[in-house]
Amino acid sequence: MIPLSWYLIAAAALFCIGLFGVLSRKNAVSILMSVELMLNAVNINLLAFWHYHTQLQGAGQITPQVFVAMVFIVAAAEVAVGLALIISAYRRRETPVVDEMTLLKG
Amino acid sequence: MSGLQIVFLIVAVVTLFSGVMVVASRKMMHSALWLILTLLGVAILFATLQAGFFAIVQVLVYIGAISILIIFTLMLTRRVMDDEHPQVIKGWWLPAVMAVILFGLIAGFLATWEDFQVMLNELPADAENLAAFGSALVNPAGYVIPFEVASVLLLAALVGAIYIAVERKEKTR
Amino acid sequence: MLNDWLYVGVFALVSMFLPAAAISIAALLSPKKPNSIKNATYECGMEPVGPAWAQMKVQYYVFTLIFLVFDVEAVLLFPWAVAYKQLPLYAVVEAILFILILLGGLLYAWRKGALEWL
Amino acid sequence: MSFWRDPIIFIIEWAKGLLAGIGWGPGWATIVGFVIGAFVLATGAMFFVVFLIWYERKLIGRLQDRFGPNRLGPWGLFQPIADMLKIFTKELITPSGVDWIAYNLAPILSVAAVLMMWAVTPFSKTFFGVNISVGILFLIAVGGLGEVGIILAGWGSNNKYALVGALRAVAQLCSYEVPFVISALVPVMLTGSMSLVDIVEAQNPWYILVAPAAALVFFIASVAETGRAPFDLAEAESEIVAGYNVEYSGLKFGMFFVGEFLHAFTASFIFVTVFLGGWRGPGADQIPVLGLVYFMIKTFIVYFALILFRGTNPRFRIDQMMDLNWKVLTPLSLVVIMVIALVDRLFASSADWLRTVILLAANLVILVVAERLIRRGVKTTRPEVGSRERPVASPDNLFIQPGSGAKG
Repeated sequence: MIPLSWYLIAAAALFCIGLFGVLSRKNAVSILMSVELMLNAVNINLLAFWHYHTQLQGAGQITPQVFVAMVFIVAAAEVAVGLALIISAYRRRETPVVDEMTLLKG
Repeated sequence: MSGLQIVFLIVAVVTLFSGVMVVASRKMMHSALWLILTLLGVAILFATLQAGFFAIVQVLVYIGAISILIIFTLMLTRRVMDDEHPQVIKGWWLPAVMAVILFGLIAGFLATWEDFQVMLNELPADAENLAAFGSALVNPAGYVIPFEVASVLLLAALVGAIYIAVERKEKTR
Repeated sequence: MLNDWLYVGVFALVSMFLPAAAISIAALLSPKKPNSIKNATYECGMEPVGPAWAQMKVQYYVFTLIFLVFDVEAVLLFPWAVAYKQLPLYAVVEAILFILILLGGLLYAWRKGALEWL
Repeated sequence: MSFWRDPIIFIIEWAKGLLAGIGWGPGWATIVGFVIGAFVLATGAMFFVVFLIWYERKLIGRLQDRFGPNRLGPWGLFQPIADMLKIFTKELITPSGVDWIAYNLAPILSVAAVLMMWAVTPFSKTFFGVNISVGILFLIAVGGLGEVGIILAGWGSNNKYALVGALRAVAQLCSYEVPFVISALVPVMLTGSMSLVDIVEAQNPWYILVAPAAALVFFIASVAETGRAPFDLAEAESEIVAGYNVEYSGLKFGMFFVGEFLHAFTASFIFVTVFLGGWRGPGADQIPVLGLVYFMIKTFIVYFALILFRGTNPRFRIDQMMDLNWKVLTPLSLVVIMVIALVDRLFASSADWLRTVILLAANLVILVVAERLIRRGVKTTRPEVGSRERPVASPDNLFIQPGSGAKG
């Protein structure tokens, strides 16, 4: 059977990869994809702890499941609005690159 | 080392490698395809945790809907396809160092926890009690507020995204 | 329980392997005589012009977006449907409220003209 | 267990005994058993396609007043085998500029996505691949993998037509997944479980009698999911070039068609499983092999209806298809869910037959009202074609045939 630590380490690594992507990528779509990676890492953690708590306290651990479902919903809403914003900005500024979306520099 | 551990290691390595490729690859389309592989790997990790429902939902929502939405956006914003320029900022080493330090901190803190190395045993078949989950979602003493707020959030996302995306068309008409 | 998922995984691998094996056998059996005209991208006989990235309409995005929202909604309703037999009336009404809110979103998209294929 | 009652399980048990006799540990025996079982089931499905092609060509031929294949073997039964041998020896052209992995993965994925649906379907009381607790959701999720395959094909081919075709196909499949998912909620609600085995066991009476409106939506959506006529806009051979599979040749092209034929058959047996009672029938509980026979008979009836649907309907226009989905099927399925949930809860304490009759009546009312509303909507939006004056191509020379109809 698998130790809990393996899941936590894998999730932490995935989260850090996502963080690196958010901080370093130029393209707005890329940044959203990296955010998806981070959310997935969170989900792995939540489900690993769900398994751990079920093992300790028996079946019926609802809270982690609800949290995971909410993460799914938030991810969907975030992607929908975020991508719509990117498309809208692309129409006006002709670029998806975040650094070039400068309104104040003119 | 048991068979399940071998499966886990293979899947985790593939997932993390494709995660790295998502943030490292130059072609935007390739990074979207690597993202699909990462999401699939995460779905398999869910299955090894015996959260079958969420493994399937991961495939259904993330691979079937979100990644397709991302690919469509890539095709709409065509200048993304310029592959000559590097896709990362000039000082990319700074975020990289930060990510590595964060990973070290997380791993270090976790290692001090006494249950860190605990084994996850196989749960009985009814551990993932979907009926209890479903009734908790509509139970006033449970999670009915998040459930309805989720609906409102989805509505807001739908309305907002359509408003933003179809705006131009309305003006020209 | 885990054995079930093992079977699903094995079945997935096998169902990827079978078409791959068939294509590999075909690749061994078939003749290989490529030339530059045969390998050109098909554009109804014309010379290929420009990159293959045609500009696409925002309509594709809008439909996928509505699909995503309703997909997520259905996913939340599935556990409710599993529990449906044991639920009291008010719980059913709550789920109906949930559906009605999203039906409102569909009506908005309809009135906004986002559902028209132009 | 007697052989004649359930030959398949008998053979499986015998094979299991054989595997255990070799002396491997129980873990290895399980895995090897799984691999062999999956191989047999999936290979059976792949070879079944050959028969399906013959059946469909023969039926389409009769529908169009032809004979269909009738030269090779009895009733032309060997024709698809000859075709298969031919397609194996066709050259596999790889156009320049393709993305190698995406281009080659696409046909594999489009077949695999369909084959994987066979893993969870109960073919008889005892004969099924695996009984997972989220079976019906698994079917839908695996369908989504097929969409990824289509996107890979369209993008990997480096071709404008392929890309546009793929976008159209994916937009169609995504759209029709919405009513598909929502109408699949009805059997889950009535059963209280997502496992397909439980859904089949609970069908007393068949769910098509309890919820015909949901069954209708499910059927139309699953036909659209297979991407065949009248929903074959993505590869409308007579209007646009073939769609996302333009750049494929030889067996790679054939694989898309294997996937399509298999998907049509799979869609019909999913419909049978979910709404037509699966293997249920008189005596199927005692003699499981009888259940397999019932299952096949029902599946072939639904498949026949599907081919009839294909052979008799003209192709939709893309805006009509999207309208049908978003303005008819999606609201209809949402209304059906709400009405069934409410009615079933209000009459939960009454007798089973009474509840069934009331649900049936509610469904029929929904269908009638929907039909009226659609009729009104269609009348107001139909453009007037006949009354407008249109330019007529009329050559002003003497070389036209007398009486050809073009008047000055």
